[in-house]
Order: sequence, then structure tokens, then C-alpha cells
Amino acid sequence: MDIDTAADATTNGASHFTLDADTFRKIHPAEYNRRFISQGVRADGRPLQRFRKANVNVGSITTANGSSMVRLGNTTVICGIKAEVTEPTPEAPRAGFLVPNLDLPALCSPQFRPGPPGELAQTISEYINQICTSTNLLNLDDLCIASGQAVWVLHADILCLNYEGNALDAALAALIAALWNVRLPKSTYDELEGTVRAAATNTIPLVLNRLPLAATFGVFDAQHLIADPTDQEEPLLSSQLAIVVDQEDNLCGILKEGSAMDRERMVECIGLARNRAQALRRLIDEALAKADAS
Amino acid sequence: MADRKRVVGPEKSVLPLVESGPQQPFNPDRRKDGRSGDRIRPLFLKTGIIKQADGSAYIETGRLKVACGVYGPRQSARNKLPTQGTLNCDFKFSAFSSAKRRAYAKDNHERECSLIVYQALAPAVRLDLIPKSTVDVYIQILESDGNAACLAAAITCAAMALADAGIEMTDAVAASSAGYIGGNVVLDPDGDEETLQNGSLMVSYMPSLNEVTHMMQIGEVTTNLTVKGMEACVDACSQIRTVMQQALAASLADGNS
Amino acid sequence: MSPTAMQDDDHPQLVLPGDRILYDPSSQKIKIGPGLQQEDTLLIGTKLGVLHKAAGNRWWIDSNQRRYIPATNENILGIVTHRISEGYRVDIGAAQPATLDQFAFEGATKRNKPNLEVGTLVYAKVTVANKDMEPEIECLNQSTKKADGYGEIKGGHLFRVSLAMARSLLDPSSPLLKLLSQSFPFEIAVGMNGRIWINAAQTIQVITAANILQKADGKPVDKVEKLIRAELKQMKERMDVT
Amino acid sequence: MVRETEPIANNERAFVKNVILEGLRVDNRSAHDVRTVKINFGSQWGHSEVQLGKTRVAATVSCEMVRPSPAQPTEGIIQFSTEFSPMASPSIESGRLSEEEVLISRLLEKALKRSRAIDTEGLCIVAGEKVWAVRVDIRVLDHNGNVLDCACIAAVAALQHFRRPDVTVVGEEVTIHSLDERSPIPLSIFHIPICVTFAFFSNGERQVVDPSLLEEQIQEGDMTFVINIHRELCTLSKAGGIPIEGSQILHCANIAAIKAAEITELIKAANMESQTRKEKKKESKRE
Amino acid sequence: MRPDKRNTNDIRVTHTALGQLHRADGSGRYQFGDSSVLCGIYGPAAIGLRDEKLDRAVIEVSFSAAHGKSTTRERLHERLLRSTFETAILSALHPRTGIRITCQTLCDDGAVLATSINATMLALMDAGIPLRSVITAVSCMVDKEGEVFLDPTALELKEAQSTHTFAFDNVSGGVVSCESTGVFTEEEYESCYDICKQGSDAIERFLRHALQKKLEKQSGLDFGKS
Amino acid sequence: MASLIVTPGERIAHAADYEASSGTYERDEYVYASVVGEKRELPPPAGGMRPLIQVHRKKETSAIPEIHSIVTGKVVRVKPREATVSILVVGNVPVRESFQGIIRLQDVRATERDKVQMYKSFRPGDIVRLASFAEMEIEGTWG
Repeated sequence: MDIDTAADATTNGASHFTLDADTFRKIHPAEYNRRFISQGVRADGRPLQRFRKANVNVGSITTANGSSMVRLGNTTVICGIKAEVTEPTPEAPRAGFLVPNLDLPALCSPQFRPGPPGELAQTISEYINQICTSTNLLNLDDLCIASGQAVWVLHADILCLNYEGNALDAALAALIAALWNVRLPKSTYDELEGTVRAAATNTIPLVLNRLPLAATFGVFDAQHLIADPTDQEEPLLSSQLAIVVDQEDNLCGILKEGSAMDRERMVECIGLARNRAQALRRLIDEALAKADAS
Repeated sequence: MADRKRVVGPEKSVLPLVESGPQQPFNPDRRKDGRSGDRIRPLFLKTGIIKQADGSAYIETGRLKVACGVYGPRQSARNKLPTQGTLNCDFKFSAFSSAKRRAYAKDNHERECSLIVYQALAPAVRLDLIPKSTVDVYIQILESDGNAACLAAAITCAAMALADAGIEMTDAVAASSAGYIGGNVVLDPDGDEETLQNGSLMVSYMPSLNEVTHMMQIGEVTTNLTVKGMEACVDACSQIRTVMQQALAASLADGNS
Repeated sequence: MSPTAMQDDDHPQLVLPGDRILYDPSSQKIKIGPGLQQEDTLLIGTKLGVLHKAAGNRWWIDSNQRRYIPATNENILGIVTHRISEGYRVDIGAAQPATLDQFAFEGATKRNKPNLEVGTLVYAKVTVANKDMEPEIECLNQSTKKADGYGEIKGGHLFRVSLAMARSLLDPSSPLLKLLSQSFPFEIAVGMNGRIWINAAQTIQVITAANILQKADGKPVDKVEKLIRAELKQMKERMDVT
Repeated sequence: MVRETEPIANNERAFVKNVILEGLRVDNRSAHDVRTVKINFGSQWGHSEVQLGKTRVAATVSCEMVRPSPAQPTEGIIQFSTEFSPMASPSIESGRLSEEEVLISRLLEKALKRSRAIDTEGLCIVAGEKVWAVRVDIRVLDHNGNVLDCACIAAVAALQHFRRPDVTVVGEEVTIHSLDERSPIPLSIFHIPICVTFAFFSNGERQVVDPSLLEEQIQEGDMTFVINIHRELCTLSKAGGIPIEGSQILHCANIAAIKAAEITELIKAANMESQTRKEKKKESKRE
Repeated sequence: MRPDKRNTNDIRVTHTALGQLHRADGSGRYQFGDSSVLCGIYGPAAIGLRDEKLDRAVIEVSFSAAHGKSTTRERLHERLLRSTFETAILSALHPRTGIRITCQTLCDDGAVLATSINATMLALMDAGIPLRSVITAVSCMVDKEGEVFLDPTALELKEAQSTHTFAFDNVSGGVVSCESTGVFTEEEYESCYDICKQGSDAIERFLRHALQKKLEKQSGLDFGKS
Repeated sequence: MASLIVTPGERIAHAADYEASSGTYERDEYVYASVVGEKRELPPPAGGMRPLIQVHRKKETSAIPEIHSIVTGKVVRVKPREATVSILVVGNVPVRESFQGIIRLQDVRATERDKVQMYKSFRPGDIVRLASFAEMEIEGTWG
């Protein structure tokens, strides 16, 4: 590394400079990671194509109709779903609404500033929304209370508590787990008052048509494929690829960005994504089972 | 405008009317969770839950769940005081944290809470030691159960997070709340109890310096009762302080291992 | 796949970004200009345009770029936007404003230096052009230490054309300028940054000249000749009226 | 965020002023020439793209079925939204409203909405239940002066070109017919308001119509007439600038009326032309 | 047989135009049938100190739909456009500057993302922004029967089980950007990949031809056969 | 060990017996802890009477550049009269979030200051080491 001589004069012979690992990582992040990855491991010790340990639990937020907390390594998101009553549109008098939104608040990482959602949060929210609608995740007509009068709107708010990369995988998993955990009160529409009355205890679960889950990959230096990139790795990637798979191994979405990738590599990733999605699905199953038991 | 930055749903939606079962009468000595009037809910505290932050803490008491992250000292914008650091507190309810869904935009209540947290903490934080820099305190309410209790928990949580961040403080501020229900002082009331109270009190306190940094009482209450309330809250703060100390010590312990 | 073509001299060649161009590496050292990059025995196009090869094995691509990228020793027309301690900030149509040092004028001294107000038009030469630095310009010819035409330009009219157009007008054998000068005398200053200044005896002449040059922009000369004659004719008529 | 402003040299300012004083204009127009107007229609209904010299504006008309406002249960809704695309000029920031943007969209709203140019009752489907909401999106693509007049032409052209799908109502049930199913229905337009803008120079003694960007940047003041072929003045706006004598305003009004008539004809012609093209296309499809 | 008499692997009639905007440093228009997008470029231009990157030009994209308020859908389009052209633009040649790309949908009849990518490619070439390669994009859809249709119209998309947009780079031949939504099998995806690859190659040839015509007209030169 | 762990506000000694050092503060004849950490006693400083008492932070906190500290950073912008540096490391400790600093022409070299040319000394992307000066402090910049 070049220490500028002209500048060095200003330190007028002050304590000499030692380049330890942390300093090196801070000054030359790309080079730092390159040295690991070229050895077939990552800065956090993972093999290139190993996903981080995931952890799911559901139902901890009692003010929400359904909730979940998902951890991918240290990336932590909470999803809370609140069901409220609203008017349907004239075009679709029986259809309810599912409104997923990811929030990456300033709380969860120094790279985010306070204020309205930035590009990353907006685009992930939008992509998750597209997955929900284009795969018809749930029949919106199931959310009908009284045709043309009242339907449920499910506000699914996904909040990131600690951001260490790969928000999409975590957010989608959290959404699916939370939706699965949702209980809607049995409700009746009162013609005269135009109000909806909900039962206090008698609740029904949602029917999910499929369980799409995402697996994100990155390519480092246009050659090394790594799975589940961290926030340290994300800015250094030459390209990114997210693959969404459901329980029957159907593909439910692919989002590829960055420098060119050939067909073989994409196919390779689809295989890896299937295994990841399966593993996540198992974790969600267990979490739901645990919740029902208690 | 903010809507353009989110996936938009229907413009307005309401909660359904829920037929609730019969309310059992309130008993100050045996509350519905079995507490007596002078007891706070059991308290769970943990630091370092937000790895990205310089300091962080999580607090859970009853249904109440609060997370707080501290960033800083950061370089301030040029225009700030040169001799003193800046403390910036931001208090936000998660959309799903309350019975009625919360809006994304900060409402006045949240603004007020942000200010109160600042007022409660600022006296303890040694801003004179960090000139030209800012400490950002972000508080996220995950689940709320009782307004005063929620605010008190937020302050305690923020104090923990500041300590975890290694920001120098003259004392670790603890906060507690009480409600006045039919001539009784009821510590740490939850949401249901708040509906019964005719007044409430929230106290932020520096236990070892024995100084109150912030106090807010609402409602029509006799002076004697207020004094009783004060004493109860101050005691509660001291109890909370011991839990804080344990949690902070614990954070160092597993820091070693 | 982007085509790889041997460049043949009789046909001008269209180049798209990424196109590979073979050349004879055995021949003398190659000099590459705008729109080209070198990769061992290959030239790679980076811009859309026409491939040119000139004496001294100089290769470049003529694109119809409109944004000016400063290059040293190019003459440009700039507009003073700020007065700063060391001189002036000058807009030259590039990404960054240029600095014009207060002493970079003929015979400028601490006591006697020009006093330009904001909005002044200057004809200057680029002295520092580097992607890592803000450009710097001068209003004197370093070799002669004389103004040699550089400096403040008063009166007349300023207008903008494409960079290619500006370049073509700098060619002394420019047919466009010939055509114009046949019908009336005029002064012209051409900036490589696509800015042209013109002055003539009568306003209508300036207007006509400016409009002709702007209309001719991006068209082959033989195609615009009719247009030009029409414009000039119209001008004559209107001059007779007044 | 890319944001630049091209400065104007003092030479330019001086020149423009002299030129106009001499009764000429920098772009070789005479004082009361409007720049060439080019009107193009998209292949879909209600898409127009208009050039006024080098200024370019696109307008798109769309509609959807909505609940009417309780105040006017039998009236459809018309919305105008004007946006300067960041491509229109280097000084525009995306997502942020410039003052000019606000002024222009307000004036267009006045010109087209307040003057009740479009019949809103005609947009009612089921009284109090369902009406058409027509939305006009106006996007400024290339800002070379007098955006307002250009935007106005684009908007009215698109509105004339627009067709909404036909509907059949049986009680509460409404069925919307696709465009191939049943031939769609044009909006009923009462009259066509046209904007004509003047810029004032040399202490307001000289005025030019349809100012170019350079003229706008140097003008002492401006005034916009919104007027239709029946010589009905819908809106007159003189936002600040140099004071003008009443007589001069009348003089301008007369010029405006003539210009408005000319422009209206252009729009009509363009519309005709595109209809016939559409017909031809239909036939070719049938074969 | 498709409503407009095309074969499943035909793209619609395409139109291109360059340099129609006078203020912008470069502009391009691209049309797939009735879908039409106009793109304008400014730069390399001055940029706010906060945004500048010391080693490269910052690329800003703003995309706007044919009608309606801007939503998160446009943001996702912007992100994809930006990442697509961040790989194509040699941004290291213009550090601490900004390149602003603005796409305006003029008419939406499906495949708007692909149309925008092609329009942007044209605009960047018109602006003389230095580029690594030519990137061309095209969309396709798979219907309920699993049949693949190249470059679908809005009408056809109503029947789509899944839709895919691919952008390929003509130097490496690989896929730069891909957005797939809906439910589809791996086999379907691979056939989409292949049909779109062919489509985008065809578009690249078409662009080359169109640009040659334009430059010949402009310069009065004759390039012979390309 | 745990007994030695103290938290902010804890009274750790009499001011009469100890001199308050880092991580502590003195307040009416007592010394209190102002951070979480381990209580430590140190021998009196040269010329000092009382031994020092400090609270040693165990958790690594993000470094802050102070006057006279040696910092390492990346040059982000070079102007004729100054260069802007983004400070990444203070001493040998990386900062969590970088701080902006300014090198002014006259501070580049100790000698022949008038001969210095900014462009010749710095290029964007250079890694430089600097000592932060008081006068820069006044400029309201770090590093």
C-alpha cells in the first residue's frame, strides 16, 4: 500500500504505522476479502457457497394477527401482520389486500439514514409484493367479509433490527412465517350500521397456496460464486442473483443484476437455492409447531 | 409523497368491533396478572442485540417489547456547537406494535416521546467530553402495552444502550411509571389498567446520585397521592437499576468468554 | 457477439461500443484517441461513431458527443460564474468548472490585473485537464506571453453547436464558413467546447450566420447547401426592407 | 444528484435585447411568429406528443372506474398532473417540484378544468356508485422555452384523441367492454382552450409571442392568454413582471385569438390524420 | 397463432431514434410495437459533494411510467436499469462526476423494462458515454399451457403464468440482468433464456443496422456492408 | 472478577484517597464510574500524591480522532489549496464510521511551504497518515 511521502512529513516522525487485519480491512476492503475468497473461505469463515445459520420463531407479537422473527446470521428481521377492515375496489368487490413493506430503519445499520425508505427497502418491498401477486400466494377472495362492502387488508410490516446483508431472503422468510401464523377473527358485516363485528376468540388461519422462499447469491471478481452475502461483501460484488423457490421446487422469481453471468452458473444457483429454500421451510415448520404446542 | 416510497394499500382501513368478554372488577392488591399495586412487571434486559450499532439494548416486561440502538459519537454537521456534543433521540412505534395500526410518518405522540427521552437522558450524558460529535439514539417499540410504561421502558432501554456504547454518563438513568386508580397508586400499569386510571405519573431518576431527571404527571391527583406515587416510582427505579447493573455486568462477562 | 473487423482504409467504418478492431501491431507505435481502448493486438471501441486513422498511426472515433471533456491546449469559450480569491471560476460546459488564475492574462501583475465581472465571455486555452483535477485555463499564449486573441470577448453573439460541428469549423477549409464569408464579412471565435461566438456589421447577419450553423449541425454539407442559400436569400430580402 | 445550470453570457443578454429592439428575434422569427408545432399521436388512444420548436411535451390520458365524491354523485372526475421529466433540463431534480412546475400545472388546471372544457356528467356510470376518473399525465421532455403553451396543446390533443371503453349497466352490475369488443367512446368536449404566451422587453414596449428559452431567461415579464376559437377568454394570467398598459393587453388578446384559432386547426387536422391511419391499420389487420 | 399474427419467437416491429432531445447530452427512443420509451442522458456532469465517488462516475436513473403517480414499481425498474448500465459504462474514466439517465415511458403495451434498457443503450451511445459493450434486452412469457411467447403485448400478458425480461451483453454473450416473476419450472426458464438470447441478438443486429443508416445519412459517408 | 465490574454512576472511591482517571469522574468528595468496565488502581502519576483510579472499558468502542492523534485515511478530493481526507483509522484502531478531515496547502510540509503543489502531493484514493493539528480543530474538521 502506498503511504504518501509528502503527507508522511506532517507526522514528523510520529509512532510508526502497523498494518493489522482490522486496519487493512477498513482501508482495502476489496483486497481484504479477495485474499480470503481466493483461498476458498470468506472473511466470516464460511465456505464460499455456505448460507448463514438461520433461526425462526413466530407469534411473539401479541398486538399483531400474525408475527415472526427471522435471523440469518446476525441479520434480524421481525414481521408483524395486522388485519384491518376496508372497502374493496369496484373492479374486484370480493378481493382483500395484502400489503407487504420492508423497513430498514437507521436503527439497524449505520449505512441507513432516518426518514422514508431508501432504494434498497423500496425495491425489496416491491419485489416481495410482485412475488405475492404473481404467484397468487393467497386467494385474496378469502379475505372477503361482505362482497362489495368490507374485506380484510393485511398490513405486513417487515422491520429489520440488525442489518448484516441479504435483507431479501430474511424478509421473505419472515413474511411467509408470519402469514402462516396469522389468525383472522370470524367476522360479520352489519348492513344497517355498515360496521364489521369480529369474534373475540373464534379465529381462522389463512390458506397459503404456496411457500416461496428466496436464496441470494453474489459473484466476487466476476468468478467466485458466494451464497448469502453479508453487508461487508455486498458492495464488493460484481453481480447478484436472487432465486425464489416454493415447496414443490417451482421457481417463483429470479432477480439478476450486475456483470454478465452464463447459463450454466444460473442453473447451478437454482440447484443451491432449492436446498436453501427447503432448509428454511423446515425451520418455519418447526417454529410453527412449537408455537402451536405452547 | 411518502406513500410513493412504499407498497400502497387501500387509503383507509379500520379495526373491526370486537365483542369483549365481561371485565372482572379491578383489585389494587390482586391485579389480573396477580401483581399487587406496588409491584412492577418482571423485567428482562439484554445489551448488544444490535451488532451493527455501537451500543444497543432490548427490554421486555409483560407484553412490552422495546429495542434501542445507539450510534456514535459520529461527526456532527458543521453548524453544531463546537464545545458540546449533541444527543439525538428518535422514538418510533412499529406499525404492528399497538392495537390500532401505527402510521409510518412520525405522529405528535412519537415526537413528544422522542423529546421526553432526550430530556430524561441528556442530564446524565457527558456531552462536554465529545465536542463536535453526535450520539444518535434510535428507539423502536416492538409491542406496546400502556403508554406511560412504554415510555419508561424506552428510557431505561436507551440508558442501557448508551452504557453499552461506552458513552460516558454521570449515572445510568432508570425510569418507571405509576397510575392513579381510585385513590390507589398502581405501579407499572398495563394498557387495560390505563383505561381505568384517573391520572398517571412517569419518573426518570438517577439512582446513585439520587436526582430526578424528568417527571411527568397527568390527571387530577391530590398532593399526598402524588408524593406516594413519587416514592413508589423512585423505589421502582432503584429496583430496575439493580437489574440494569446485572445485565451490563453480564454483557461484559460474555464479552470475556 | 460483437464483430471483429479488419479496418480497411478505403471504407470508413462504423464502430459500436465493444467492437474489436484488428490492426497491424508490427507497424509503428500506435496512438489512440477518443472512443478507443487498446488490448494487446486489438483496439476496442468504447463509443458509437466513425473510425478514423490518420498519419502517425493515430486512431480515434468521431462521435457526435455534445458534452465537452476538457483536453490540454484546446481553445474554449468560457463564461465567468464566480470571482474567487485566486481568480475566477469559469463555466466551460464540462462536468467541473475551470479555474482561471488572475495572473493568467497578458501583462497581469499584482498591481494591474483584469477585472472581469460575472457573465463575462472569455476565449481561453485549457492548461490543466486531468480526470482527477479541476480544469484550469489561461488567457495568454505561454510561448509568446501575449494575449494572441485570448481574453475577454465583447459584443457579438454566443450560441452552442455539437462538438463535432465546432471541430469542423476549426478546419480552415471549412466549406460552411467559406459559403458564409462569400456573402458578408464576420468575426468568429470557435470553442472546442461547442460554443461559437460571432459578430458582424448588422444584427441580421449575426442571426442568419448563427441559424445557418445551428441548422447545418449534424448534416453533411452538400445536404445543407440549399438551406444555406435560402437563409442568405431571406436575409438579403429583409435587409432591403429595412 | 446531478444538477447544473447553464450560465448566460452578458453578450447573449445584450444581443437578445438589441435584436428585439430592432424588431427581430434571435431565432430569426418575427415578433408574432409561433415556432413550428408538430403533433404526433401514439398508436394507443389518448397518447399525444407535441413539439413547439425544440420544446417537447407528451400527454397521456387514462381512465378508471371509481366511486364518485359524495358532493357530486353524478359527476365524473378529471385530474391533471404535470411533471418536468429530469431529461427536460439539467437543472431539474427528479421527485422535487420546481416553482415553474407548480405554476404551470396550476395554470393548466385553471385553463382546462375550471373552464369546464370537458363534460364531467358524461362520465357518470351509476349515480353515486360508479363514475369514470379521467387522468391526464403531462410530461415535459425537452425544455426550450414556453413549456406552458406546448403542454396545453399536448393535453387538449390527447383529450380529443382519447377513447374510453364502452360499458353496459344492468342495475348495479357494470360490465366494461374491451376495445375490440365494442368501439370505444370519445370524451364530449365543449370547447378547446389554447394557451398563448407573450414575453415583454424594452420596458414592456416590445412583446414577442411564444418566447424561446433564451428569451424567457432575459424577458422583463410575461403574460398568458387562455382562449378558444369562439374568442372566449378562459384565463388571463400575468404573474408579476413589468407593468403593461391596458391597450397593449387588448392588442395581445387579439393576436392570441388568431394564434389560438390557428393552433386549434392544427390539432384538428392532426387528429383527423391519425383517425384515418387507425382505420387503415384496422383494415390491414382484418385482411 | 398470436393476436397480431406473430410467431411465438417473433419480436414486434421495432423503431429507434437518436438525438431527438435538444437540451440533453444524448437521447434515444426505442419501440417494441406500441410500447415506446424515450431516454435522455446528462453527463458526465457536476454532482453534489455528498454523492460523488472518488474513483468513478455515479450513475443516477429515474424511470417514469406512462401514467399515474410514481410507485415502488418504478424504483425497482430504476434499480435494474442502474445495475445494468453500471456494468456497461466505463465509469472509472470520469471520476467524481454524475451520469443521469432518465427514462420516460410514452406508451405501455408490455415489455416496458426491456424497452427502457434498449432506449437507454441508444441514448448512452448518442451521448458518447464510454461503454464496455452493447446491451440489448427483450421479454418473454410462459402461458398456462407452458408455451413460450417472445416480446408479449399487454393483452397477451393477461394470460401469463410467468414473465421474464433478459438483458444480454454482446461481448461476453452472458445475461447481465434478468427479472422473472410468476410460477415456472427450471425447464421453462431455460427455454425462456434461449429464446430471449436469440431475440436480443436479433435486436443487436437491428440496432447496428439502424445506427449505420443514421450515421451514413448524417455524415454522407458509405460504410459498405456491416 | 465480577466484583471489579462497575457501571456508570457507581460510587467507586473517596476523592480523598484516589485521583479520578479515565472512565470516572469526581463529584463532592467521591469518585464515580462513568462507563461500564473493570475498576483499576494505578500508582500515582509523577508529582501526584494520590493513586489513580480508572474504569477500563472492556468492550471496544469506535475510535474518535482527537487533537494530535495520528490518523490514517483516504484522499477523496484534491483542490488547488486543500485536500479532503476520509479518516478510516485513528492510531491503529479503525473507526466504525469515517470522519472527514482537511489537509491545507500550508500543512503539507514543514519546510518550503510555498513550494508545495497540492496536485503533486496528493491524488484521490491515496492512503495518507496525518497528525491532527490544533488549527484544523479550529477549522471545525477532524484529523
